[in-house]
Amino acid sequence: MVELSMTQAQAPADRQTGKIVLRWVLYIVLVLFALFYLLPLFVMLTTSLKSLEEIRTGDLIALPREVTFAAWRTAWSEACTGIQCEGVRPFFWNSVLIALPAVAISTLLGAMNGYVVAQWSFRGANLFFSLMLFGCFIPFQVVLLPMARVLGLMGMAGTIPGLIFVHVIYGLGFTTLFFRNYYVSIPSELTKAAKVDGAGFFRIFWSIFLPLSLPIIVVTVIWQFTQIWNDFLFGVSFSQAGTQPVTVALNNIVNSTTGIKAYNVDMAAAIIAGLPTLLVYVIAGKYFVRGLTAGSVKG
Amino acid sequence: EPTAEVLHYWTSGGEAKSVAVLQKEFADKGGSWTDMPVAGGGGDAAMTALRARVLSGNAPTAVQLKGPAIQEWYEEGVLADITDVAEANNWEAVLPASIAGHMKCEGTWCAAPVNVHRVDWIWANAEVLSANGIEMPTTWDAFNAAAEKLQEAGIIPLAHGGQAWQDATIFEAVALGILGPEGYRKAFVELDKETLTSDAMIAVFDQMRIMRGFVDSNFSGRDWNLATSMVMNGEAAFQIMGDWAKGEFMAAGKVPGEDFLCASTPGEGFLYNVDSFAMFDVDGEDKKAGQQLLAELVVGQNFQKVFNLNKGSIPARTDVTLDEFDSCAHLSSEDMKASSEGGSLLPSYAHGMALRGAQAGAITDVVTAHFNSDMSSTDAVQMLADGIANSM
Amino acid sequence: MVGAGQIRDNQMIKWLEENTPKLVLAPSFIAVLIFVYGFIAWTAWVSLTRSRLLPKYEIEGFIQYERLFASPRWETAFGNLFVFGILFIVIAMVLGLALAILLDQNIRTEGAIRTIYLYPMALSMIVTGTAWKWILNPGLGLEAMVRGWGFEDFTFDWLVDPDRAIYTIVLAAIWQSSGFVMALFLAGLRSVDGEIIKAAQVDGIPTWRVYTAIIIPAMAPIFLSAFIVLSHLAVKSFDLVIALTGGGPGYATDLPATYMYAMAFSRGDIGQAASSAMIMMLVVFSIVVPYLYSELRSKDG
Amino acid sequence: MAPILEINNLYKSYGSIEILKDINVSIEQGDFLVLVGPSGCGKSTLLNCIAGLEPISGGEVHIGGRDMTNVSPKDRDIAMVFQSYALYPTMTVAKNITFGMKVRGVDQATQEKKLAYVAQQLQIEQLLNRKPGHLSGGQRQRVAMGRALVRDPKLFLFDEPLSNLDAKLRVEMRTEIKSLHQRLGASMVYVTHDQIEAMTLATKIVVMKGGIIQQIGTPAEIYNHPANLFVADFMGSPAMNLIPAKARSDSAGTRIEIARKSGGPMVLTDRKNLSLPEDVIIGVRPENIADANAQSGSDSQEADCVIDIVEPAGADTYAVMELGGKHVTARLHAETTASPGVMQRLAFDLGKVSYFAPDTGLRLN
Amino acid sequence: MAPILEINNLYKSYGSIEILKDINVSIEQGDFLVLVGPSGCGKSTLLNCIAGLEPISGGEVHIGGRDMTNVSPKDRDIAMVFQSYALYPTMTVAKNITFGMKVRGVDQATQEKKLAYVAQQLQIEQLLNRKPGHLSGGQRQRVAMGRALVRDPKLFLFDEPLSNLDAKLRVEMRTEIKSLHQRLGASMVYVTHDQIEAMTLATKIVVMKGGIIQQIGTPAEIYNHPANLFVADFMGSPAMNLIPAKARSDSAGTRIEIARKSGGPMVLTDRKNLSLPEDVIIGVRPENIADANAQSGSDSQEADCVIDIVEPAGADTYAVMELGGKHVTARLHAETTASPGVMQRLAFDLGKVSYFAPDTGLRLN
Ligand SMILES: Nc1ncnc2c1ncn2[C@@H]1O[C@H](COP(=O)(O)OP(=O)(O)OP(=O)(O)O)[C@@H](O)[C@H]1O
Ligand SMILES: Nc1ncnc2c1ncn2[C@@H]1O[C@H](COP(=O)(O)OP(=O)(O)OP(=O)(O)O)[C@@H](O)[C@H]1O
Ligand SMILES: [Mg+2]
Ligand SMILES: [Mg+2]
Repeated sequence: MVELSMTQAQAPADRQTGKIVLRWVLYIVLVLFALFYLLPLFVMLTTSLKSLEEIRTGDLIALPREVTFAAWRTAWSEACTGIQCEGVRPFFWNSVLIALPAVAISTLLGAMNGYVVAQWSFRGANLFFSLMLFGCFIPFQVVLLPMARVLGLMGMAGTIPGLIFVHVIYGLGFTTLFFRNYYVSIPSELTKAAKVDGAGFFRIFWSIFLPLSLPIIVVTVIWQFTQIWNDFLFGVSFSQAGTQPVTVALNNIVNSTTGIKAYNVDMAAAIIAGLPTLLVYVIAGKYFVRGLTAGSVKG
Repeated sequence: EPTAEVLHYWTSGGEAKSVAVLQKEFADKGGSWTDMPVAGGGGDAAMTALRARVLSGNAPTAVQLKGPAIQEWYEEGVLADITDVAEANNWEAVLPASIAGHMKCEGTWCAAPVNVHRVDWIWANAEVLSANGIEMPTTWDAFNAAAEKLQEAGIIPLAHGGQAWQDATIFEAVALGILGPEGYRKAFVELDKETLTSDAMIAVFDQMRIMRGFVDSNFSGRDWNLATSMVMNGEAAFQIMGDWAKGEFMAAGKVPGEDFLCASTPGEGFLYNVDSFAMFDVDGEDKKAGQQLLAELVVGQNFQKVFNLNKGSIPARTDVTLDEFDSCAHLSSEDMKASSEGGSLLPSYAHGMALRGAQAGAITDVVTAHFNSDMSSTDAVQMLADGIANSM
Repeated sequence: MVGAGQIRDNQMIKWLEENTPKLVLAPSFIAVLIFVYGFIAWTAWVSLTRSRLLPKYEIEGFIQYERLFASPRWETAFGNLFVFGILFIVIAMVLGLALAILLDQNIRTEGAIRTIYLYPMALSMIVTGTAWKWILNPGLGLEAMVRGWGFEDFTFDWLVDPDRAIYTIVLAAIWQSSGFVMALFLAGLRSVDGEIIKAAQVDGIPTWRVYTAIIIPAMAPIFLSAFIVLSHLAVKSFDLVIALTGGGPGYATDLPATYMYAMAFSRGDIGQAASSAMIMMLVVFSIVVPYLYSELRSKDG
Repeated sequence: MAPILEINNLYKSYGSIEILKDINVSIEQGDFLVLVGPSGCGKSTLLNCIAGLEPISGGEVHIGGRDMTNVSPKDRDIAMVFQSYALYPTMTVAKNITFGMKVRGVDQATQEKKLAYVAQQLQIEQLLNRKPGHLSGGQRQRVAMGRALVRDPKLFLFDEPLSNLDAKLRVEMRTEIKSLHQRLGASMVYVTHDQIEAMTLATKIVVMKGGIIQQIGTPAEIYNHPANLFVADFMGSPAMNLIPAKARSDSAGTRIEIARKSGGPMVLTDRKNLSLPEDVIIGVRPENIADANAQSGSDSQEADCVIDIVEPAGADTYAVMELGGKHVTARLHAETTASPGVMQRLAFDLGKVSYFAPDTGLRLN
Repeated sequence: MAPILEINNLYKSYGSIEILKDINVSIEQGDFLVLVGPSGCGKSTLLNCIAGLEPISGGEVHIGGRDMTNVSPKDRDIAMVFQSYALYPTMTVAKNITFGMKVRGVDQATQEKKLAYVAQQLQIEQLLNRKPGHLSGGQRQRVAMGRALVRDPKLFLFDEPLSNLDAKLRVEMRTEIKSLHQRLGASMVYVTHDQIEAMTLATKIVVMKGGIIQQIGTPAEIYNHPANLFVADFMGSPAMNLIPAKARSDSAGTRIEIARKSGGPMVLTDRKNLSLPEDVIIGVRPENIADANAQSGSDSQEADCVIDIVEPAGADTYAVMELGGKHVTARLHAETTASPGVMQRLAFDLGKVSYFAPDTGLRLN
């Protein structure tokens, strides 16, 4: 573990103060960046706590004169997303049904792919990997129409499995990328030892590699969950009434061109829609652990 | 049992309530309505979804479609024929001819109109105008003069949001005023090359350049409703925007005629933006029945009234009583009748009524590029011609 | 005596075992072939047609590419891709790495700070763009605020300046994704063997050199991940532009992705969209492939 | 019965570097083969090839009579201790050890019994719930051993399994391995740098150098009859003294003349019937040069030498002198009277010397 | 002059487990301190604490007279060879070795000279452009050594630096380290399991057990006068025989009676003036039990024993018998006549025995 400073104590005073100063500078830098990142959230939060009246007349990025949670209530359960005026709440479940399986499947597949490419490489594995990577760049706008066709042919048009399928396909490149690039630095001796122990391909993956992958699983889950949860284009194109994800609802609240704009509700809805993702960040963040490979090999 | 899955992009509170009326009527007649709302980008997102749905063989039963897009979809062979309903309900008689024209595809009826938005409105803060002794302008020169006066008084003459479609909204109002209804039709409906490159068109861009001077420096990217707020707050005097802006004024408790003024933009003519429903070819008797019922209800008297009261627009039917409507709506309705007779009832290009997407887009590109740079008017006209040619 | 069937079974099992890695890759491989490369081929085909609202399949030649390169808007969008892409990738990479390193110094509140750095990803740009728009708007946001503190000459009007607006997109893009890059690097840092770092410390290597000479090189594969993710975001930035500037002022902040979307869906000009997509992919190809080549080759050696 | 392990003409290259060249080894059921050779000579690589962990460039590997050349490691029925341990970092010690059994479907009770037994042998009972990262080097090595010892494979492969253990524990472990070998009749291939280990454990020693096998034989053969200078020099610690000499045969035997730093050459007479070329290198182990009064061999010949260095080492004292232009070490008694710079009478045991050709390095007697 | 390294009352815990307890060590400039102890006793932990790589739970570490307790490793001016090597995986061997110098701003020419020298010493010249991943275990270990040897620090810390080298190379490296120590007067702390290494290199040996120092002394002190049973048992290989006995003092000296498997007890008489309790444990090293005819010590006493096992080991033959209920090993001459089950006359060197109290384990003489 690298530390800029060791534990504090009395000895050479100037050195110690130097370290304490350094530590302070470090914290100040971190906090300044935190402020930078928080600024828009601050604007959104304050706006969501204002009444529409105040927004129309007041300074947009000022603190609310009077705090009201009405917008939050509206966003959650009253805002209109069409003729239905039940807020974003009903759409949450769709998003969950799409995101959870899609994240799980794409992460697992990506982990296996990465594992093969990094640890069971064969002729052509790198080519496969390159093809996969390049696939990350295909613009979703162009896949929309042929994909719609394919989904139609497969009878999955407008269904949640259809959406899961799409998200898995276009998430694979990234999940494979993350895992492969993590697994290449894991000593190959581990695979060797497990082979000698009689473990097969899947056993080694499951018992040895998955437990070693916590940080990268976190990163992958964060990425995939965010991408899928926040996806709008696929969500709007491959859903139908009843399967629309929360982003479509959010969009419907926020994005009507000719309706009255209720910024406070918009902001509240956006924050609400982002909460599950935030939750994932907080929970997953715990597994950013260090030293998983410690003690495995010497060299 | 008639069923309908309706793809539309009316999702804001007022709009949603309006559509809910339709749903209720539909349900009262025994229909079951599945709502498929997709807002965003003035219907772009809905159109994206529509395309995917159509390609996947899972088209919605009814779709909010407007303008030439109806004909485009028809050409793809995916629209249903609702001539039966139209004839049974005598749409021909109750709809203005030019609006009816949008609803027909090669002679058959293929869509049902919901409302008429007027686009060429100019909104003003009554107090600011009277304080500065200014009347609602009726010519662009008058507008320019008023604006200069306001500018001297430290008031922003024109509240504007610098988004391409808002630029286009001003542009078409200016173009209608300067080119006149006939010139507008030639230029933006028929894409007549001569008109597009005429001196009058240069004058239109000149006026745009002048308008640019009346806009505050922070207009870029601003939402239209924030511009409306500026008018409401007295920060700015005028805004050129469709009649949905009225909703913002009303929502803030402002009274038309007292707190704010509405007038058509200088010049003759009426630019409309008509929302309509097109029916897609679907399998299943229930769905077909749903389409018929829906079409009938959409153009029905009651829905047309209730919906437009909510939405700020006016009914597409000319025979709906307007007692409950406000003064601006009355003005709009009268102007519509007049211009319908005078042949100056024209489709808004900025809102996708006049041209197909590619061409309308090409024009908007030039308009917004010109408005946001120091491009000369002649260059702009040249680019306009090139852009349209390139878009074909 | 073993039956012929059993031998066949055994051979089957052996074959299965030997080819498990390939079999595992097979579904992904097929999916990628169809849903990426098949669709790219489809796009290439469509880009040679006059498809409008819906795809058509009669080849018309390179007309769409001619149209594309005649379009001043595409020119802007294409140019912006490079300005935006390079700035965004470089800054986000450096910032992400720096934050990861800072956060790796045994920070007591690491969890909270990490979540703060990450959260921008969680919020949909549809709305966040509005907040940014206000913050960056000279009349409403930072400029007004700083002027309010008495610094009357402070100007920060990039958002409304056609020449500078693209940088505000860069700013917002960095705001949105640098946290993720940080997370990626953090995961990388955490996987570096602690013993090696100890060895370096004993070797008398100053902390910054430990990072630059030992840890960062050991994370080379993670850089590839970060690079691909950032390039992907750069190339596909769509929401961001739409939400923040809508491509404006004028179309000064248009990117190929927004151009393509506009063509495909607003304007019903699918052929045009396809041709722009092909050009975009060509660009990506010419940048990513050499990097990939060097990266993968060094791993084999 | 077919040999348990048979390696025929095995070649192995990494890229263009040839690491193993034409390896031929065969061991019977119950054999204990020890691989020795200088660091980097290819011992670990050979084990890897036997285990099937590295693809080989040529040749064949048969295990238990079956051609295993293309069989995957997990089907070769081997257990291996890696030089670098290769512990599973996320598993506890107990799991590390039982993993192989679990994979093979050994029942829980047996697993626990074997684990308990092995943990006790390895003195790691109190560490069973730790992760490898929290162990000392020697403890890790013992876990690595444990992982192999709980198995019951056709063939054990050990790659320097005791290098990080203290002497006491190493002796115990050596005994344990030996008893495992004898009790189960297990077959083993064992890499070690410890000569005592090699000598006490092996039934057969393979000496390698630069990827080539130098000699295969029993410990005694290797120690007493090294096939060439390399083996002679390599085996035994301190190393065999290799002294250039002139040989002259006559009826009484062979006179061996060795140059001294000062004075005339030292002359020893080997009474065996040898036909040596004139230039030879005579190899004599330090323990075969002793204090004249202590040497009890029958073929002893005494001579006087000036001692340069005296190095006491517990039970013995090493004396270094210069003969034939080389430093020559003698192992004297701990109470020897030898002291630096002083002439000492030493006894050379000619029954135990080897003669080598200086040019080819090959053994001559 | 202040000691180069002084450790006062050092404690170290991992969580609730106390690993090091009240360590006090001090070494002078030029001392060569060897740490020995069973695997897991805390040797590496102690080195880590000296290097500042692990926070300590209590006590102080002074290096070169300065309190370094809270100074970061990079400022302690030490060089260390890790038991697990810890090579920089992305750097070539050459870079691994020169990196520390480069960072210190040593000029290019010096770097190259030192690299060349060290590479030659370590016999890794042809590996300089390889990455660590492509090296054998012993080669890696040599690179790890190289990284330390090019430095010129106040203090060297070596953690089993030669464990994976072959005997020949190990002897060479040992010599190299010794000459480094003598040439530069460098101060070293050295962990090894190799007793010969400990004996030949150390100026001072620290024997540890379970995190507690058992004895500090010169090699001879440790070997000949172990402070307690543990040290006696631990140092020397094969280990010292520790035989329960009865002591009876009278005018002639002390009669030591040792039980035999059959027949009456064996009686030895120590003529030194000792005051021993009745129950003692007598410690005698194998080399101090010899063939009666070969033993030349002055305090020798002869006795007959039945040999159980005979184990030839090159230069010597070990004979194991049962005395006092323990297996007792004697180191006999390679040509001994001893054979299993046969009575043999052996000579015990009583001048070299140690006596311990069975209860406390402490030395009595
Ligand atoms: N990170 C850790 N957490 C808990 N216990 C540890 C940790 N590291 C080492 N230990 C324990 O501390 C004790 C001392 O370990 P250390 O590595 O110092 O032993 P050592 O004397 O070097 O042994 P060896 O000769 O086997 O290398 C061991 O019992 C070990 O299990
Ligand atoms: N992956 C590799 N690529 C290239 N060369 C390698 C690779 N692995 C090992 N070598 C080389 O092959 C030779 C044999 O290595 P091997 O590990 O078999 O040696 P060893 O006999 O086990 O040595 P040691 O006793 O040091 O462990 C060494 O010279 C080494 O440098
Ligand atoms: Mg090896
Ligand atoms: Mg250790």
